[in-house]
Amino acid sequence: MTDATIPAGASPQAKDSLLVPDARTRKRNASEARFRAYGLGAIVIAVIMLLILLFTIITDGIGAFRQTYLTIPVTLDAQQLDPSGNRDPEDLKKILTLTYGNMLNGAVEGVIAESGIQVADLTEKDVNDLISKEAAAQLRNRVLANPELIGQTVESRVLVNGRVDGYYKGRVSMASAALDGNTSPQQLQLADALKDAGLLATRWNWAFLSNPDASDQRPEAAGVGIAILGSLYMMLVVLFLAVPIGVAASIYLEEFATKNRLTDIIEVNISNLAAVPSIVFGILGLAVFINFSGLPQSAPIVGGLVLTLMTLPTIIIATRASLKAVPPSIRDAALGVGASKMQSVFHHVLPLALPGILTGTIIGLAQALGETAPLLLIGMVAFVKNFPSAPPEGLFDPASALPVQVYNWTQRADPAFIERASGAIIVLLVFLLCMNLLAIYLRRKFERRW
Amino acid sequence: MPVSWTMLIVLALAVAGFFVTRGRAVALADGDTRRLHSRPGYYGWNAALLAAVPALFVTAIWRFFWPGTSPTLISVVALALALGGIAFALSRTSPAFRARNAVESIVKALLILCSSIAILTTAGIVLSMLFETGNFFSQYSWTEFFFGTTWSPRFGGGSQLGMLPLLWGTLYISLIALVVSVPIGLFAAIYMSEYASPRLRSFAKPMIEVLAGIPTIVYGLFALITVGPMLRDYFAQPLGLGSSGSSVMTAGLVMGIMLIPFVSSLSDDIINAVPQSLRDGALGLGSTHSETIRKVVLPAALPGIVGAILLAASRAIGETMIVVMGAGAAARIGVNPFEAMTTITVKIVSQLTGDTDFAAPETLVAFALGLTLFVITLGLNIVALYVVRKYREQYE
Amino acid sequence: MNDMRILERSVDQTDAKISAKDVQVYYGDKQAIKDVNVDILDKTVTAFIGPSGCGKSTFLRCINRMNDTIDVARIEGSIKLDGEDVYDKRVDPVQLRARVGMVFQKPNPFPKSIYDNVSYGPRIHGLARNKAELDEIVEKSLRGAALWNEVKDRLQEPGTGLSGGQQQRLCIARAVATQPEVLLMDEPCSALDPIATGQVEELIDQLRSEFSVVIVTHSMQQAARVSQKTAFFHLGYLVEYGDTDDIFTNPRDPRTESYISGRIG
Amino acid sequence: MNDMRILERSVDQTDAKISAKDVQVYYGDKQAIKDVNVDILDKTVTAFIGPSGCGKSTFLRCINRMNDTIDVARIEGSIKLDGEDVYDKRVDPVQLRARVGMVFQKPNPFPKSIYDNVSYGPRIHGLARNKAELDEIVEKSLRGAALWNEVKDRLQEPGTGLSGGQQQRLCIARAVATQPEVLLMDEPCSALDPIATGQVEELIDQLRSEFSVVIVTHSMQQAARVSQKTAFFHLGYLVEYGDTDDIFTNPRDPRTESYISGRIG
Amino acid sequence: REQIQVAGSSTVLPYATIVAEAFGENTDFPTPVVESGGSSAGLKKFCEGVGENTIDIANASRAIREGEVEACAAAGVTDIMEVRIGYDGIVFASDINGNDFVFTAADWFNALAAEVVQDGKVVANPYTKWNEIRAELPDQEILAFVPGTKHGTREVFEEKVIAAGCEETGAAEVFAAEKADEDAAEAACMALRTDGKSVDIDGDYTETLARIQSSPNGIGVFGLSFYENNTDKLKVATIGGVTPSTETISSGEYPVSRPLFFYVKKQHIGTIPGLKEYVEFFVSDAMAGAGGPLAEYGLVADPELAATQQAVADEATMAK
Ligand SMILES: Nc1ncnc2c1ncn2[C@@H]1O[C@H](COP(=O)(O)OP(=O)(O)OP(=O)(O)O)[C@@H](O)[C@H]1O
Ligand SMILES: Nc1ncnc2c1ncn2[C@@H]1O[C@H](COP(=O)(O)OP(=O)(O)OP(=O)(O)O)[C@@H](O)[C@H]1O
Ligand SMILES: [Mg+2]
Ligand SMILES: [Mg+2]
Repeated sequence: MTDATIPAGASPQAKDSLLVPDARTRKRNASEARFRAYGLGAIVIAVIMLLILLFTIITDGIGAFRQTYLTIPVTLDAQQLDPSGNRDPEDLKKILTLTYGNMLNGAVEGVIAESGIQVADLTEKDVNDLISKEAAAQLRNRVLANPELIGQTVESRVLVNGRVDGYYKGRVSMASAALDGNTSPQQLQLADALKDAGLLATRWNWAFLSNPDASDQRPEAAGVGIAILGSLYMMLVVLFLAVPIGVAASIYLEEFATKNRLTDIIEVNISNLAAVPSIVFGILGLAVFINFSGLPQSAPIVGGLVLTLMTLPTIIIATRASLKAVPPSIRDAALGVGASKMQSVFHHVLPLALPGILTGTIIGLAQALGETAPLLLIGMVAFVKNFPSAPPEGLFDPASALPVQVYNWTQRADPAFIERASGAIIVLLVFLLCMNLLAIYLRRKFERRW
Repeated sequence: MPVSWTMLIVLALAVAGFFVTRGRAVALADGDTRRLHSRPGYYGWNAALLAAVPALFVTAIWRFFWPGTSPTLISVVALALALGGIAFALSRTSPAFRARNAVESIVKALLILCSSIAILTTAGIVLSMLFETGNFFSQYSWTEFFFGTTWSPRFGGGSQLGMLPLLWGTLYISLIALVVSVPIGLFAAIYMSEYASPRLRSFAKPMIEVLAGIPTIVYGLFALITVGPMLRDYFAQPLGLGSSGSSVMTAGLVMGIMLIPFVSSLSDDIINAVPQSLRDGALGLGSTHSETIRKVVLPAALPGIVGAILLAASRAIGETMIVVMGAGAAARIGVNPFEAMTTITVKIVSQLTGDTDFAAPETLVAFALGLTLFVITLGLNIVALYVVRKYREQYE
Repeated sequence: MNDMRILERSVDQTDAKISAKDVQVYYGDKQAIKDVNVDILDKTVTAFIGPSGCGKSTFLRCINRMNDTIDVARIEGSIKLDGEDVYDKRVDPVQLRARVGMVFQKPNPFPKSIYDNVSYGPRIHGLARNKAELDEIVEKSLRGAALWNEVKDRLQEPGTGLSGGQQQRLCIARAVATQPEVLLMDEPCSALDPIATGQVEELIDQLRSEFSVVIVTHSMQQAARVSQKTAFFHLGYLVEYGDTDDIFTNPRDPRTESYISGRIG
Repeated sequence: MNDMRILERSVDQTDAKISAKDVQVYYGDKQAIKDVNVDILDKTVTAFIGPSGCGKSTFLRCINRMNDTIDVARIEGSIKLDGEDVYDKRVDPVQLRARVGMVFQKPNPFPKSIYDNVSYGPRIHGLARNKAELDEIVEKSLRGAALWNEVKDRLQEPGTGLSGGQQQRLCIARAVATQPEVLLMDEPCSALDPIATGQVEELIDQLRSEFSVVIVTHSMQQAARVSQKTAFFHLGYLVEYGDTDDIFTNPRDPRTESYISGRIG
Repeated sequence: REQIQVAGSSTVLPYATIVAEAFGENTDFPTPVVESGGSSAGLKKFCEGVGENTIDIANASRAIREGEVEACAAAGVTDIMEVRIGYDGIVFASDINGNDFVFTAADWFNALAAEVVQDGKVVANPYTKWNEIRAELPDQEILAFVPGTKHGTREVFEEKVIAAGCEETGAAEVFAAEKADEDAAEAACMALRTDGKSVDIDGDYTETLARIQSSPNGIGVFGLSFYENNTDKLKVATIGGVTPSTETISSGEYPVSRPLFFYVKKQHIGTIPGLKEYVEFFVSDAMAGAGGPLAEYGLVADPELAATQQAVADEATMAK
């Protein structure tokens, strides 16, 4: 080959100034800049998408954390509530919510009359429907818990119905109310009047976080209390099973197993399990945990087990990949000073692989946290009103879960539930964020290049 | 639930066993731990493991396979096993006892046990679907199922349940999802691990991971309300490709977004684990940073990246909500990405949760679909395994 | 403080600490070691010399079974430590490696602090009863490896942030800290300046009074300075083995001679 | 094949190919290089000597800005290549590194085939127009690094499966194949046997006719054999710089003298 | 187990939760757990066997099938009480700001069938706008969101609307003459077009609503209760001149509706506390009656509720 074969200027060695890049370098730098821009672009796209999604969730859901209440005096008429007059709890229980509801309606009418509110064409239905159906139940519980109240007039803060609440959150307008069979402009005017009288206010709503679900007619009373507990219980099960099992399986496969057909089968199996639709894990859970081994329906323990099986492949794949990435010289070094294989893995390799393990865990848990489909078949997509007890027994009590609550609420007819669903998603994301913060901390601690 | 309490008691016993045995080992060595074969902790661990592992294992197996047995009996046996384990460990404790080796073999057995869970799960899945699949094929011709090109279940019987349109939809939608998520995810990973400042990285990575945790129903609604109409109004209709609000493209795009963290986070870890000396080597030869990444770092990280992509593909195949809301429910074979299609997974879910007769082929087909999908992905995974094997580059 | 044990251990020494018989090593199809027979004596420094790629490291790694970690590596023949075959099924390679320590050719400190690097071995083997003893072992080992003065103020900094030669000395200190009976050193001084080299050679000389040391080196001078026995490898064969003085002054094999005189590589 | 170009290139050489002024390097708070001023001449071999940890590698890595990759490293002062400050904002480190090649202290072959390792540089810089030219460059470079005979039959095997010394020669071949103007070699012969060392020294001597070579070495003999200029570093200071002959026969600084005579380390 | 467990149809779910909530509030029993998951899955679980870890009640938006009863019996679930709680009206509704529609079943057949009869010949459905079918209908693209094949509603829709339309238009006779056999003719009557004018919805009514909001041309199929909760967004269409409401449906004027059921495992009465009380509470006039909360929510009360109450009180099981 002769020098003629080398095109002039093509060589980086041509004695050009360092300060002026030559053509080829310019080209390469341009491609470098492009490459970098792609990378940044990718992150920006991902983050923008995240922000869009978060924005919609938060704008839709923040309303769930506020609720409109009416504060009125209610006279607990002893005649109606305790006809026998002996305050016997058994007798008190015989008085149903219907009676309390009427009592509340009377109280509202009383307030209207008292403060002289005038609304044209106001019907009785408008007045009676102003208060949530939940209010009667709450009042009844209050009386049953404290029978002394009977005969007194108590200040009660009661929930107003979902449409009126929606009116103060911008979901309902006078125009839409005119078309709406469940409310009317008159009702909204009444609410406005009550608000002007200082009786009605929209305030921060802790009950959303602590209440159980409510039926379709009471969106204003629905909360995620049980769902939070259920999700928490399930995540505990997943955390305590999936992470150790997943990491253990990866360690065995990556560090100890001789590479033979059996380990190949296991390996293929695991990546295949990752592709199994989540509902199939539900089928498995139903067949194995409930029908075969008799665990209860709707219980977080079963949900946790199913989600564990579902997350395992994710954790294993991530963990194996990061174990693989630890340079062999580290293992050699440990073995060379007389550490056993086990020690070299647990003392040196695992800490170095920890960031990857964390990633797998976070992604796996995130997925498990947001999954509904497998829970459909094991009975956790359910309406549950009673709180489960504390673990470990609580793991066997019926409970719901956050994604289930979201799924249920998005299916409900009353549009007020959409806001609740987004509120539940916010709670779910907060859950996720807490896990992520922990991961950030741990990653900071363990990440290094060598 | 006494069983769960039994487990807690067993664990407590194990902790006690640890300290007792450890103490005994130290005592036997007259306080000079160097005379012991293994570190004193190993003697303790030996006892703890011997106490906990058999007891918990027996409890779990017993409870699992013979759910009817009286919990008291199980508890008694478990506690006896735990105490026996401690006693055995204590009796074996002597300075010459190879405690480390004993502990390591127990741990190794546990590791093996854990990896076999994957096999058990697979077996469980196959078994729990096999019976119903058999029922299905006894009511419906397998040739029509596998080769039929029409999917139209009916309540009154006479359904056509060809899976090809569903398979086509599955592949098509997954492909688009991967076309979106792999480049974005990979570039994001590269940027985070190679270019970004540690601060940006420690902030961007968890941010992107949140994408994986947003419930799919949110993505579904996003597809349905925002992306679908947008694609329809700005692409499909102007291009004359149809006027469907839901399409393969919509579902693929939105699913792609959801899958970004699967590719990016995992790849980022793997890329970050490539030793700096390799980068130095390439930079020292005058490569640009991007050349270094493309030609040295990525090839070295390839097996892990392929794993990440496979994981993303797996999720794409298994996703339901986004497809239901984004791609519609129409089973059809076509190449126009702006048409509605659906996937196997969606149909599994809908047939299982529908109102059809639970013993009729319209419901049972869900099991056959599940099993078929299982076999298909198994095949794909085997191919992937061989490809990765072939191109693997081991550093150092 | 550990003198007692060391004495105990060395009581029943035979002359041949390690004896290799008909050792063959293959990397896949390629044979890297061919028919090697050698006896390595106790309380002796043995130097392995030979051109690059001739199999020195490979043979060294056979002795403490570090080759087990390479998938494609396969070994035939027998290697005995104190009369026991190290490849016997019953042998625990971990115990073997605790007794036969190793310094690798490429420095490979753990991505941990300097202190943790050195104290790792003593910790897992329980060589120290308390922190003070551990500190002492660490200091002694680092002094032995001629690194103490340079790092005494930064024991908590990562071992990977050291210069090349410092890393190599750190690895020597790490190996010495475990107090093995046999120490295999693969080119321990290749990155060291003459003074540090001198100090390490001094360490080797000290170690010799209690252990057996095998050292791979490319420097004839070094081999001549530190070793009593020398083995010359060439293309996988052990060409010649004998007293260092003999080998350097009076090589029997023509290949040895030409290598020593700088004619083959 | 590149002779013409090499001639062209060296036409307008100035005497000082690289000149460093008041260079300070910090790793975090720790200063590793202090006030270094030095002119490195074209067509000359310059040896950097000094005790381990004195900053030789650090200074070397400053010249082609490899220290950019270490987060904690910070540099002050100026280093000029052909009169242009390499730390100027406008300078593209990529172009710089193409002109100033480097062989690292720890061999770091890419996890690719031997062929791909060597052809990597020529490929990214477009030094060959076709496969045949590339083959030729690869062969020539491997021959130069005295590795050709050992690997010619296994060019497609991974570079990571080579012995330590072979890997080091592979890295030398890889650096030479890019045809830099300045070649920085950090202890290139530390893992090589005397013969291979001799061959590499010969290569360095050849290279000198066209480029400038900087070599870090711990072997005074090697420094004396290959270099025309020698710089002695100590505790981060450049203590003495001058003709190799002068330094070794007639050191001006007492520290140099004691290092050469083997008294400080 | 303390609480009653209920599973099944998502159409019955809202009613079941309303009752369960009230039941929990007004009695000492814990609130029953009500799962959704489809009639099929619910009945399947119901038929899994008898015992603590099986459910007590299955909600269904259709009657249990013969085969299912057999499967139940085979697993030991022999005594099943069938309780009809009322009717679910099925309505057609479109965007509130859109055109008014006055449909007949024939319109729907012509709009959505895969093949229609034009001039006595069977042709692939050529209609793209409603007014092409009947001039009185608005000039609007045909786009219908119909329940997917998983939904029980689909069955009702096909039988009571499409098949009825097929008869009405006379297409049924033409198909009967042209097609090979009776089954094929029937199938042709009910086959919906696949060119995108008829969109299957596998999700729920909220999805249908969202689709109408993003494609205001569309007409969706909804349950009456869903429509009644969203009257501010949806405009309901009449069929044969009858506007759907609980009254018109219960009187039978409005043709498209279906009965809703739940099935009780009689063997669990006595072992599961409150089971019988819950069932009685459910069918009581205060709950399922015409003025009760269920009717208020959109359930069409069963005119024969009294008979049902009696059957429940007697614990009458299904005839085998
Ligand atoms: N990445 C780093 N972070 C912190 N300190 C470092 C780093 N690299 C080197 N040092 C320190 O800087 C000083 C000079 O290191 P350098 O690698 O330049 O030495 P050297 O002269 O090349 O020594 P050797 O001959 O042992 O390779 C040493 O004290 C070393 O510990
Ligand atoms: N992991 C491996 N896979 C395949 N071949 C290998 C491997 N390690 C070493 N070899 C080959 O085995 C032969 C002997 O290698 P070894 O590392 O023992 O040489 P060495 O004598 O230590 O050389 P050096 O002085 O260069 O370190 C060489 O040809 C080398 O290429
Ligand atoms: Mg070697
Ligand atoms: Mg150095």
